[in-house]
Amino acid sequence: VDTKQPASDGSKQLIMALDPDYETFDPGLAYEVYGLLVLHPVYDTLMQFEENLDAPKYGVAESHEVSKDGLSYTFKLRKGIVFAGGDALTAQDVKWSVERSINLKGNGAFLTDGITSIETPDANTVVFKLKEQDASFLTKLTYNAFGVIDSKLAMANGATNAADAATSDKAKLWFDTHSAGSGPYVIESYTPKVEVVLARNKTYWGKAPYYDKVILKSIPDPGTQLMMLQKGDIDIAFNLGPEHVKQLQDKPGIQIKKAQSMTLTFLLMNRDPKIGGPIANPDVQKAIRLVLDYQGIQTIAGEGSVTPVAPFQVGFLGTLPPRDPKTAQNIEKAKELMKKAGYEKGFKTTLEVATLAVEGMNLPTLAQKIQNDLLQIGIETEIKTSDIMVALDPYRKGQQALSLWYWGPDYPDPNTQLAFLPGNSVGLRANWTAEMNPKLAELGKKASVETDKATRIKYLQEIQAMMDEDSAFDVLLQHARHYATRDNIVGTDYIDLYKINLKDVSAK
Amino acid sequence: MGLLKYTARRLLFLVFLVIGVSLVVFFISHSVPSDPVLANLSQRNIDNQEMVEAFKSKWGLDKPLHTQYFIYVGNLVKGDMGNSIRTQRPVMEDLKKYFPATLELAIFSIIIAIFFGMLFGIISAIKRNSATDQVIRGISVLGVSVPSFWLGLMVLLVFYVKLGIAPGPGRISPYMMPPVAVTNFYVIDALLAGNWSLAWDALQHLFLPGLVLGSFTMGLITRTTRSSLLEVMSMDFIRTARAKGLTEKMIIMQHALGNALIPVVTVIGIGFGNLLGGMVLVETIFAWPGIGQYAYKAAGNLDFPAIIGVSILISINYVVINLIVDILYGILDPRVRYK
Amino acid sequence: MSDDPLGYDDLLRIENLNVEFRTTEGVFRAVRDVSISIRSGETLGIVGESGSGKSVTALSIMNLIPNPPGEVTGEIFFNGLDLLKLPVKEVQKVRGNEISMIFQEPMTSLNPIHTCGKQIMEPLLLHKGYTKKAAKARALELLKMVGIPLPEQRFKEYPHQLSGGMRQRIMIAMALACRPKLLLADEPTTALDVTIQAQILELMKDLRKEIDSAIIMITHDLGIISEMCDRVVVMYAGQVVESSPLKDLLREPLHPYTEGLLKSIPTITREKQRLHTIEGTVPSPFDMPPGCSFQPRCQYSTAICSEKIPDLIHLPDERAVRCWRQAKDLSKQGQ
Amino acid sequence: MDDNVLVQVQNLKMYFQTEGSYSFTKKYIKAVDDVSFELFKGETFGLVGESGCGKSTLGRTMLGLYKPNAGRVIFEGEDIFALKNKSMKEMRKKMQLIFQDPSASLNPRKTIADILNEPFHIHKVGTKLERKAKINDLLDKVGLSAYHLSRYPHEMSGGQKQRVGIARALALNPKLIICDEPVSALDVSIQAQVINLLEDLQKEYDLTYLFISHNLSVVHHICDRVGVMYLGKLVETGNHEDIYRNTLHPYAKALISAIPHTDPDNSIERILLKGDVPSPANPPTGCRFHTRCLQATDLCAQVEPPLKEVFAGHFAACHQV
Amino acid sequence: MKMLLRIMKNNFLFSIGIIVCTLWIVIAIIAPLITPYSYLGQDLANRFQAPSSAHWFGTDSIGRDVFSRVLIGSRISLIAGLATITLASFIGMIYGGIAGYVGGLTDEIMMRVSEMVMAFPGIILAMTIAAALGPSLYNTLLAMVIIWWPNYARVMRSMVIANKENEYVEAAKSLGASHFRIFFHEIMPNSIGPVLVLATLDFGNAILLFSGLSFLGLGSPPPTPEWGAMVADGVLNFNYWWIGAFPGLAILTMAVGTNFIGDSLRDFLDPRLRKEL
Ligand SMILES: Nc1ncnc2c1ncn2[C@@H]1O[C@H](COP(=O)(O)OP(=O)(O)OP(=O)(O)O)[C@@H](O)[C@H]1O
Ligand SMILES: Nc1ncnc2c1ncn2[C@@H]1O[C@H](COP(=O)(O)OP(=O)(O)OP(=O)(O)O)[C@@H](O)[C@H]1O
Ligand SMILES: [Mg+2]
Ligand SMILES: [Mg+2]
Repeated sequence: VDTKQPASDGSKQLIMALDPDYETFDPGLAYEVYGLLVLHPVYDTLMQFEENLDAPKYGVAESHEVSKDGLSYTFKLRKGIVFAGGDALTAQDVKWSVERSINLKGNGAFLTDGITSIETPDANTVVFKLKEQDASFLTKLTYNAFGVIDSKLAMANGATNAADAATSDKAKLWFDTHSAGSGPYVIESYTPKVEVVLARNKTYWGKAPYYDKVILKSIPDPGTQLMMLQKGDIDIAFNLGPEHVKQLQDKPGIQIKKAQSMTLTFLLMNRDPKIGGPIANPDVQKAIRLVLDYQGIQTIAGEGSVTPVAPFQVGFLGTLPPRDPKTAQNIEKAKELMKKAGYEKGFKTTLEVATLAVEGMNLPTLAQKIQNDLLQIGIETEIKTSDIMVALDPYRKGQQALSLWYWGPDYPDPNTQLAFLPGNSVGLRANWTAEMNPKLAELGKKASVETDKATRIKYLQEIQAMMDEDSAFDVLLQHARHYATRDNIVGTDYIDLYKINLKDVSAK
Repeated sequence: MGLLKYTARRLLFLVFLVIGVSLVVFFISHSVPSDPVLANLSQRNIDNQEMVEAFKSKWGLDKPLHTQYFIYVGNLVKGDMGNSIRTQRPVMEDLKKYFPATLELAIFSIIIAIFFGMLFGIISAIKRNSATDQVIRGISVLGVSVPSFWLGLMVLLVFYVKLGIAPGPGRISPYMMPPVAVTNFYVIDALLAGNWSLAWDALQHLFLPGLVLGSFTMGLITRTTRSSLLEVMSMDFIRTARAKGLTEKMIIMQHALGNALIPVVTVIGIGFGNLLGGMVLVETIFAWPGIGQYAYKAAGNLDFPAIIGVSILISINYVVINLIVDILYGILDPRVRYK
Repeated sequence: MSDDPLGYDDLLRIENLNVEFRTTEGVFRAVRDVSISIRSGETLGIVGESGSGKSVTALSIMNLIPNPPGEVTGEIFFNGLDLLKLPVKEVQKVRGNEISMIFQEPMTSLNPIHTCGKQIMEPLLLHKGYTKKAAKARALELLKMVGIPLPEQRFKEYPHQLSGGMRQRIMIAMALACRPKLLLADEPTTALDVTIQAQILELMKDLRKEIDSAIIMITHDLGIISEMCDRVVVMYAGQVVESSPLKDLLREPLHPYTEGLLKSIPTITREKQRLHTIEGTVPSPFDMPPGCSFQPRCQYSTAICSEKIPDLIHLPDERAVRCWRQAKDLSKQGQ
Repeated sequence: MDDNVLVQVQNLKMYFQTEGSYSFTKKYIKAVDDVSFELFKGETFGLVGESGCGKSTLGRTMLGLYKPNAGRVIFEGEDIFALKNKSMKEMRKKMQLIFQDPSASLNPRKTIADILNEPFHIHKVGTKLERKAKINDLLDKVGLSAYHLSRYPHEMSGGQKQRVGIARALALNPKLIICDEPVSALDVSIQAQVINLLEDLQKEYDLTYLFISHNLSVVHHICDRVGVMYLGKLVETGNHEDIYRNTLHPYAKALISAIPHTDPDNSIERILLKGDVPSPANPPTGCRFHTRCLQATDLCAQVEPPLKEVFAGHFAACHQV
Repeated sequence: MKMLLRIMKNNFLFSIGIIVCTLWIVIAIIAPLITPYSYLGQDLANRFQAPSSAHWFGTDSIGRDVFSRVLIGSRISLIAGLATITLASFIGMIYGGIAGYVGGLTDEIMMRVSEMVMAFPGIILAMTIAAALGPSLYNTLLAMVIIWWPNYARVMRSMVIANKENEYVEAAKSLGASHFRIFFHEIMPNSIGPVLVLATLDFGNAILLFSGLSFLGLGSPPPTPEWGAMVADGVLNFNYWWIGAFPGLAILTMAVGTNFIGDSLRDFLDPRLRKEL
């Protein structure tokens, strides 16, 4: 049944339901998971991904050069690009936009950290000077922090790239409901918690998108999204859990989409005995890795989810094949390890978990499964749930003994995952210091600056193998992303960075 | 006591209330183990001391507590509730956006609740102890007993999914465009814009959540109307009216109902207050972009400017509703008017 | 009506009225075999202790006993119609029109949310088909008649703005609005202060001359009866125990209860002496003695008194009494 | 001071505030306004007047239940308002109160035994046995039986309840009993029983009564001396004979003439007063009665007449006498 | 007891209430003995089973028996309702009692404060407390008590104010009774009736609020079988209607039961409406 009615004026419109986390569409400030879904089709960037996250392609840049020392990137811009507002896009706009992002000090500003200066030798050339080599610089350029803003229009509405922009910039509210980009769409309206409406940019320089309008509806509840899709009220239901998708099987008029998400769910096990108690014992941690029923865990997370051996996502450069859930569990060996650690009789501890759903899977539900599994080696856990914002505090301060967390990459490059290594930011959340595994720490440092692809892969794989043996983390899941569309919609393939590349979506 | 004086006193209380409510939230906000800095900065930025400082100074978190409070109150007097940490928009703006949605739903459901509640209550009182009475009392008790979040789920499942006779969640159908914002009440705005189909659509969308939200209040009103009417019917002046030769219908309509309404008004006031409180649950189920969801998110994020904002708004609302109830009292009951 | 057995030209005749109430404690008879009649223009007083069934009798006449819990049997003839058998519609036409009633509690018997004027106009609009304007004129006239100063202003006021005496005047005005043939006044002055009570009593006396309706005056104050009434009915525990013309009753009470009552009231005309008392209390309605209900308190009680309920014996001079002593006297005289 | 005087009331004023304590405009109800009189040992002093004229307030203030705005109450030579808590508690034993509404004056949740035990309990008098004996004695005095002890107030008739109230008042052997309309709520036939009981008890215990009533016949019957109150003021006092046979104040005259009486031959010319009693919150100037008085002059509207002794022991507050 | 039977005979709804409540109380007491499965037992092979003879109410997202969880859940709901009402009415009674008895400025201030608490949006308060202190049964109960006590304070105060004017209080005063004695012996016993009625009436409401809060994830942590949390689980697994429907029905029946009782009881205790029973 397709009850969906066409727009009153006969124009083509796409309606997508999602549970978004965006609060602002100021490209200098936005750094939410769903930010780029909206901003990518609105603000062009120098580089952008297409289809997959292998390697960035050119966006408004048409070529680039890297200096020998790797510290200077020179981009040539495509000619003849005009902003939706009518102004021509120049190198000056690029410089202004990036400087504004730097000075606004928004959540995504760390992506610009390595930049020392931006130069514009002419209207079509931009030169970025970096502090140190950065293998992921081109990838970072795909973010909205580097989105090119129509600086004239923006300044007319109170924006500034001045050093004190964090306090003197007055354009945030304007950016929420207007746009100043050169992408295929412009923001037509934004009603927080209700919808964002994107309208076709008639002067777009590239291939014109299929839809005249894209409406992104905020429907936080997956059940509701499911209902609306079944009723034909929407074209895409984007936040379905594995269970919802199952219910859609064999439903006419609907196609189910599955993809590998880059989001990980993992167990943190503190290495500090003062905090973790028995948990801090590496043997106990290994025993825990062995006793968990990964197959059951994957059942809960839904079809398509996998369990990487270490915190490196399948799909990234050099990631090892995931665990085989059928053989990964070894209760006997786990018991032995417990005995070795002196906890043959087990012990009691708390399992902390934030109340939220990751890719449609409810974390507390998973926690109950873990609780159940740990009982087999005598570890009795009491689940402590708290709101994510409350749980973040002890997590970031490294005060949780045993906790369940999720992780999404900051940018699509394995380097972002090195944070899990001992001595690095996430490693330290488990009080896993570099001294505890100096070899691993050392290897991590090497991998982060290595630019040769083969060597990088070698280092990365070595790291993963070592982490399978000794790690303060146990990666439970790399999630699958489940969503569904009306079956006449095409071009909705998942790209982790953008979720869906809206400008490519069309209907049969 | 004159009405004016009374109103003045109430308004004075409002000031007291606003100060109290903001103080309480402020107190809670600084006794909590977690920190808005951590809650709102990205993982990367937390490790960056400079970013943390910048964030703190931007939101005034680096100043002593009492200074923060005085700054807040100072701004509040000027109508500035500060910016929400989470949405980064002025709280005032957010409230202006979300509150009308909530209010529209609340008003709609209170109208339903009043209409059916009083109707049922009157029937039940007239036919007291009959089967009809028992059925109505049963319904009214069901109304006050049913968990709204569950009822919401069930009615959506039945009327929207299974039967397809009711529209789905949200304020309007997904393919419709919201009307030009004037009052931010969609039905009214759509009518103002002359867009009949949109107005009808918006009205339809009010129905299920309105019913779910109003079920409690309706039960309360039914119950109160019934007992209040019964009580009034046993009063001396009703006997006088009978002795004058009035028919039962005239007695109920002209003599009993007016008096019976007086306690009902109080209950309507309480009910309306409850509606706003119960919003969180219903809005979650019906994807209603109102103050309830906003508050829920704000509380989760420890977004204190927003929490204080919502709390003050709802408290003010409570006082205003009480004021209206009291004024209605005066209209309904001449004894209050002249006291 | 002229073929009345007692030879009265009765306006109202109550015969064998019984009222039962079903309560959680059980069923009790609040009024037992009450027969009363009243002629046009006559003022009849009903006295008796609290709970003796005075109000219930009056309410029965108006057909105002709530059912449930009340159950009324017997006959009440008014203008030849049995009010108890009349359909509700017909009764409503009589109420407030030909028979009207003034209640004991002036404070609560007026609707607090309507103006006094409106409440007085109501029966006029309802029964007499007055226009609003005419009704208002008549209402103002009535207000003047019951001695309310500034009637124009009082007309617009609400009951709570008036004193108790004023409210009772409003009640009276309301009752008189349709010039009823029978006025039931249920303790109209009990709740009022002495000086106000005097005003109301005087007012009623004056009005009696003017409107020439029959009045049933219910009270427990013999003083009021003696000022107002032509004939008196004494009730005790739901029964009529004595019925006599006023003067006869005061001079020579026939029933021991009436006698005790008269003697136990302190008066300022009598010299200060120890008060006569009727020992004991009124029996509970659930626990009525088998014979005469006054027997446990009666100084003359004999064996038969506690066995059989005496009948109401009709004596000459329109007197009647329910007492074995009188029955014996009577039979002695007969011998 | 006269040895025969038990209580002396001097210039007693008791005002009730009617608007909230934080209101700018304070308003008062002058319930008792400058009242002075004395009670002699063993006498019954009747207090009459219309509803709201301050009779109950006067009685309660005399017991120290309210703190007066001005004036003194001297009981056996002691100013009761100057007493400390402890001595006040002792003083309470000597003065008791009987109420109008026998149902309202008994705690519905207590048995009669509890109620009668309370005075002993509060003042820690006697052992259990002594108390029991005393209570039985009291019951006997007021004409109740021991089996009533286990009952609750609602299980008793009005007259019986009033007897319980009287027994409670007698428990601590008081010298003064203030009877606040003790028979108004009772049926005529019961009224006489209670009045007789009160008279008997007075003789037996040498009690002094302040007898409040608006039933002038009852007051006439029971009282030795009578005071007539109007709007918080005492307008006439004197002994029984003076008040009823030689009435001075026009208000008192009207009151007495208003009593309906059962004697059909004896019809007194009734004096009908105009209008209602004015509100005590806003009493008329000058003589408070002048608005309803048939003999009022300009003087009456302006100057308040003092209570003066017209004849020996017979006081009246009227410009006309 | 006799009275109970008499009321039951005459009042259909009241009887239903009594029966339903008794049933729930019995279930709560013997729940562990009658549950067919452990309420914690996971069976991932049998997740999302529709109601059947093996699983009367079906199974949930990790294969636990919904029926067993609903039965055990009755304990938490009953305890939460009872604890909230008891504590709130206790606090409210003392607070309102003092305000009413002392009167004057004290009363004014105390009442304004309680009014402020009432004006404060309860659910936001609860959410903030839960966010700040972490969700747990105790914190949720704490929040509920904070939300609830002013109702009782108000009723208690008005009762005390009405009762302190009673003549029997004056009688006790004139006997020289202390404030303490007057308050606790004379006024309190006569004032708590309506408070208790309110408490009975409120019991259902407390259960509702509690389940609402646990629906929002503010109750005790999993795997505690709280009805509200179970409904929330049902919302997440929308098309497996039984996961949410049965716990919801449980809340409904328990609330209906207590409300039927409360409703009839109030009518019964109201002397004006009493005769109808
Ligand atoms: N609606 C009713 N339901 C039950 N009992 C009633 C009802 N109305 C009156 N009664 C009872 O009927 C009896 C007679 O009452 P009635 O009102 O006639 O007394 P009364 O003589 O008027 O007394 P009073 O002087 O107190 O007015 C009383 O015992 C009373 O309780
Ligand atoms: N506690 C109080 N607070 C405020 N006003 C009061 C209080 N007690 C009495 N009053 C007022 O004081 C005045 C005198 O009251 P009081 O009870 O003394 O009169 P009374 O002569 O005993 O009347 P009644 O005959 O009706 O008992 C009345 O206007 C009354 O309203
Ligand atoms: Mg009566
Ligand atoms: Mg008094």
